[in-house]
Amino acid sequence: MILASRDIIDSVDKAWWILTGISVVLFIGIMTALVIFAIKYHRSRNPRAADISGNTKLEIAWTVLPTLLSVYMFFVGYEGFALMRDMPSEENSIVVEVDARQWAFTFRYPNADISSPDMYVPVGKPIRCHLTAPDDDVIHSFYIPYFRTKEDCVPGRTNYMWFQADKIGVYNIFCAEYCGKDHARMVSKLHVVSEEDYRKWLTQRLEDRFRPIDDVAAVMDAKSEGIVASNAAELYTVYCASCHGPKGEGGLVEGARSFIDNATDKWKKGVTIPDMFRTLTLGLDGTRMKAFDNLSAWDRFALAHHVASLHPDGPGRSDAPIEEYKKLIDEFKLAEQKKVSLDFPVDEAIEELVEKTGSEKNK
Amino acid sequence: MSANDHAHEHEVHITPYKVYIGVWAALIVLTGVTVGAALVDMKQMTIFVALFIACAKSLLVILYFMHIAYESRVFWWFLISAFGAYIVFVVLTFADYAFR
Amino acid sequence: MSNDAAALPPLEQVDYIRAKKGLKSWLTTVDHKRIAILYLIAILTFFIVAMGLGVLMRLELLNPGTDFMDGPAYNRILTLHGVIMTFLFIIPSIPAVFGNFLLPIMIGANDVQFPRLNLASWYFYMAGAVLALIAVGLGGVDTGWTFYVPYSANTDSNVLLPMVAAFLLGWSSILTGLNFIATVHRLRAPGMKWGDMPLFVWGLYATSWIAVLATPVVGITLILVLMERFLGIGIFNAAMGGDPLLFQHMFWIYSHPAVYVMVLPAMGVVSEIIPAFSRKKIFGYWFIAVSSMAIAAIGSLVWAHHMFTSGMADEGRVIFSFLTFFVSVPSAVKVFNWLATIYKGSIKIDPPMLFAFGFIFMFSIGGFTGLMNASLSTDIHIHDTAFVVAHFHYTMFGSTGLMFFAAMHYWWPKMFGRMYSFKTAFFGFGLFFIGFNLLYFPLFLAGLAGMPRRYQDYLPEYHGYHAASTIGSWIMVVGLMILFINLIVAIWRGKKAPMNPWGGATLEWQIPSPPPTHQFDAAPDLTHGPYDYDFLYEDEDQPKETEVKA
Amino acid sequence: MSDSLSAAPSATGDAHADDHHGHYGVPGYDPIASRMGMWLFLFTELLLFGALFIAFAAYLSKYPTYFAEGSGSLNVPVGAFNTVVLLTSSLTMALAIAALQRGDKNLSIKMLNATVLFAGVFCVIKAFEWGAKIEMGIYPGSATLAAMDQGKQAFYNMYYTMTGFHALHVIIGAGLILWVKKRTLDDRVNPKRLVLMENIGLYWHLVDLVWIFLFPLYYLIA
Repeated sequence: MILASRDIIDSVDKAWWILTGISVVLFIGIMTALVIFAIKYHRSRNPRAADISGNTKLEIAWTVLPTLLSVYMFFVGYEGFALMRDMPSEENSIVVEVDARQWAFTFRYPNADISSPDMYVPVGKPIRCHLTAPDDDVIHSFYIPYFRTKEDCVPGRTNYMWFQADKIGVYNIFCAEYCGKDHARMVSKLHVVSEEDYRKWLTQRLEDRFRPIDDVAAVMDAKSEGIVASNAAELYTVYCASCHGPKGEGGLVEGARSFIDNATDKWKKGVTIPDMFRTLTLGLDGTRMKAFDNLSAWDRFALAHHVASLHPDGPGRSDAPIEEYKKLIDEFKLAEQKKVSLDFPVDEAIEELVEKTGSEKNK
Repeated sequence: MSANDHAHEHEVHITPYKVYIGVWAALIVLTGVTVGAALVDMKQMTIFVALFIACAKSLLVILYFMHIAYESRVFWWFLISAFGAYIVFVVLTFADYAFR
Repeated sequence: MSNDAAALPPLEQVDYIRAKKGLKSWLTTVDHKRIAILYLIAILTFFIVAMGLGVLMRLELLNPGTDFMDGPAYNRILTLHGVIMTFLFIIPSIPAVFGNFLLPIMIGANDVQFPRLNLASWYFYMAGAVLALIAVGLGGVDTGWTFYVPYSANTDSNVLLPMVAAFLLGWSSILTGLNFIATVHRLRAPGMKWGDMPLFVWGLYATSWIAVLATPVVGITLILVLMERFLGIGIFNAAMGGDPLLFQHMFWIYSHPAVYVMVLPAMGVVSEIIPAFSRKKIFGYWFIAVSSMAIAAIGSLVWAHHMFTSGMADEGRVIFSFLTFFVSVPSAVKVFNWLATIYKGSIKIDPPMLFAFGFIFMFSIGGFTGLMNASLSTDIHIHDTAFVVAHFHYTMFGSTGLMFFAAMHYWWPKMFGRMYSFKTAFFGFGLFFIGFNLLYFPLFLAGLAGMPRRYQDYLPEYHGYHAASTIGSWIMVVGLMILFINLIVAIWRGKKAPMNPWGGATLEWQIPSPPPTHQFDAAPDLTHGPYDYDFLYEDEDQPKETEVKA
Repeated sequence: MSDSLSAAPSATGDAHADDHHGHYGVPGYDPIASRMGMWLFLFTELLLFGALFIAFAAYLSKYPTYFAEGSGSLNVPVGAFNTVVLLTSSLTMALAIAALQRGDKNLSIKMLNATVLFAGVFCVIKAFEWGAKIEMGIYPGSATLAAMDQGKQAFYNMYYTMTGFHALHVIIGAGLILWVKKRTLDDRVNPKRLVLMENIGLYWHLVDLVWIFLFPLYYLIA
């Protein structure tokens, strides 16, 4: 049975209010007794204490009652938890892979292999999240306060959680497990949109993703069609600025390269756009520069162009002969995306993604 | 109670050499048994049989070599709490691992 | 007993402080009372340092954005605050200072069972402390006090020294615990049965067992992390088939019971203060004693409630949540028994008693909010948020820390033979109490609103909570400083304290203040129990001892 | 550690003894307290190895087939022989104490020597076992190991860690036995005051106890 996330929120809040209610009543009782006793039996009024050393019946009573209360409170909390863990199946939900790494979330929609630094989901559909972190990264935690739900992203394993948005809006996403330098800035947004908007967003993403990269001219000149660098600045802020600085000055973690100095010989894989693409795709072994293969190839090109633009000499410095691009496209089989995109009817893909959410099982 | 702690205070138990040699012989035999048992294919049970024999061996060591058989009762309680705590740690860790 | 001259050493006997002179006589002492003073000086120093770090963190959080501390700096301060407060202050605080000073006296012994080992424990403690300080000098460490892998295995900061420090400090508390257990079993005065021991001793006894049985687990765990960093043996490394969650299990197997290592002695102090100032037998002696052991036992079964969102098996989460709720039972039993002790007592509210009332207030809030952490669905929401920060500060600092201060106010006259100003103590407590609640209560609300913990920066919508909290931190620190200065000034300026200023019935009140090095020449007189105040009224209805006004 | 446990006089002596060793609060020799302290210390060792066994069990349940394979690569006859060596050393240790209890210092020293000898044999054999594996390129941090399946890596990491820790304890134990031997020769440990030897004996038996579990868990689960 699939339940709406509203039920989870209500259940958590109900548990919270029950526990708080019990606590407040007991707390007020204890404190009132304390104050009354302290006044009534003050030494000035009661110079000699009564001779009482215990009362077994009373002891048993206040051992048994908290025990029963504890069992009750356990079940109160269990109820909402059972809902949280009653995961919808992959067929009946939209699967979002949440990739957490220092210090950004990436949301991947696996059926189409597209990625985004913000999360987009349609309203009223169960969203199943598969949470991972790369083996060489650290533990993060995916937390959406509004939906009262949270689960860690642990290297070497996949964790699961789900939720279902009942209301269109933008919600905070936090990393809740301490993960180092920019833990406090590992904040993202969840955009809950109408099904129509979701479709639109997805179409856009799919088109971006499956545009073939044998169009060498397009990736050589970032501005030629206005396609490559459209969201490059945003991507740079999310994925690169933590270490390389918002203006590319570098040095925010040990060994992070400056993009604006002139010592080009120190760039391990070279300074041209294809070189940077290669660095982004493969990472640099033995350094903290990881492979950003969680981003689509277009995004990686966009980033390379953005990084080139940070330097005072501009992209001119990063020019490479057209052969280099062709080599790169062969090397990573980027042109073959075209075939995929031809074989992959976009509309059907969206149908699959959206319609499969199992309206038949939804109430 | 305080009496328990000191029940055997003044008895110094001198174990006969024979007992030690007997225990040693039993330990060697059990080592043989555990190797022999491993040759028999018992699937899932192999490890539990091995652990069972190991427990028997360690009981012999604790009781005789380590003199617990002759110590005052409080030492028994100590051992039971320590092993009890450990077993609880194992069992509860497997409240996670057994269901993964 | 005060009227039995034979049991008392002559009054002009030199006290333990003046028995020998010179730094060397202190650093080589095996007298449990002097070792307690050594711990007191060290622990208070580290507390004040870590409190300063806490104030700095709060100052950074006054406004959103980076004010004067960037992420890495904040993370180092945060780690240092946690490491010092946990390993150097709160775990050793009451056992190492007041346990050492009072446990032998309370059971009528002249020292602990292994006095040289006791001094060795202090050196282990200091070695750990020095290593931690060297680590700071080398740039600090940014893992958080929990040292979670893979972060602690990957970070560039210097993890070696703090981990070795934690290891040594663990040994210090193991050896102290071992010493206390042997002392309680072997050195009770002739005729003192288990049921004649003060409840503080019971609290220490329960704590000692946890220290002995759980600390080694975290010790080996930290060594495994160091082996990963330096030998490439990645037991917890996902890339080598390891499981990062195993680290969390092994870490919390110790570190959750450690919470009870911290709070049990504090509850023991409450169980001393409340009857003494109510002049009434403790209500349900055996229930309190047994509940101490029960908390120690049940507290060892609940560690994985720190891991409800870590991705452990759902069944495991349910089991651990169920078990966690039962810790609340013996804790509740204790609170009810204290209340029943006050009922129909003859209550005098001197500073220690006021602190004890403060404990009941703070511990109740800490305990009740603990229920929301034990409860599965609510914990998923508030786990790793400011709510948890507020919760454990209420239990650790508001309860245990407060009782450490209460113990100082209760036993200061015994330790140093001087009274302090009550008025100043009341005033300091008032500021502490107001400041503390202003500091931590808003964090509950921030956590419920979704504010994650260990954040150096935050979204503007959480500004109000943080601003209130930071202002609270200033008030609280002023209050604490007033309390400390009042006590320290009293050592030189205070009025001389009588043998039994509060009318206590336990053995420490039957020896001079401060006690001589060799406190019992003959077996102490056990004609009345630890909570039997009738001796105060033997001749008439008026209490015999002179009450002090300070 | 053991020094303080065994040799530190208790401040008040044995308050409960019917025959007081002096008047109240005078230091006395309390072997029961010393053994109690030693046992409490042994519990910490037990839990320390216990934690490693928990890790072993966790990985065994995660990678049963890889652990069986790994276990198959270890040499059972050598492991069994080492078990016999360690059990025998436990016997000689126990006999050393029993001999001293009877006042036979000569035999006691001989037995201590034998115990240290067996400890040496154990370590040499263990070193050869490790050496054989290292020669095959299987050791922590090696490229060969890194290329293996994750379960195999977990097995060998656990194997080196646990047998390494155990071997370290064997070496420390042997050192302690040599130390108590010297004290026995000086008559500072004698039939009237032998709790130090008893305590070091307890430590040695614990080392044996750990191996009793290590042997089947590593060598016999193939």
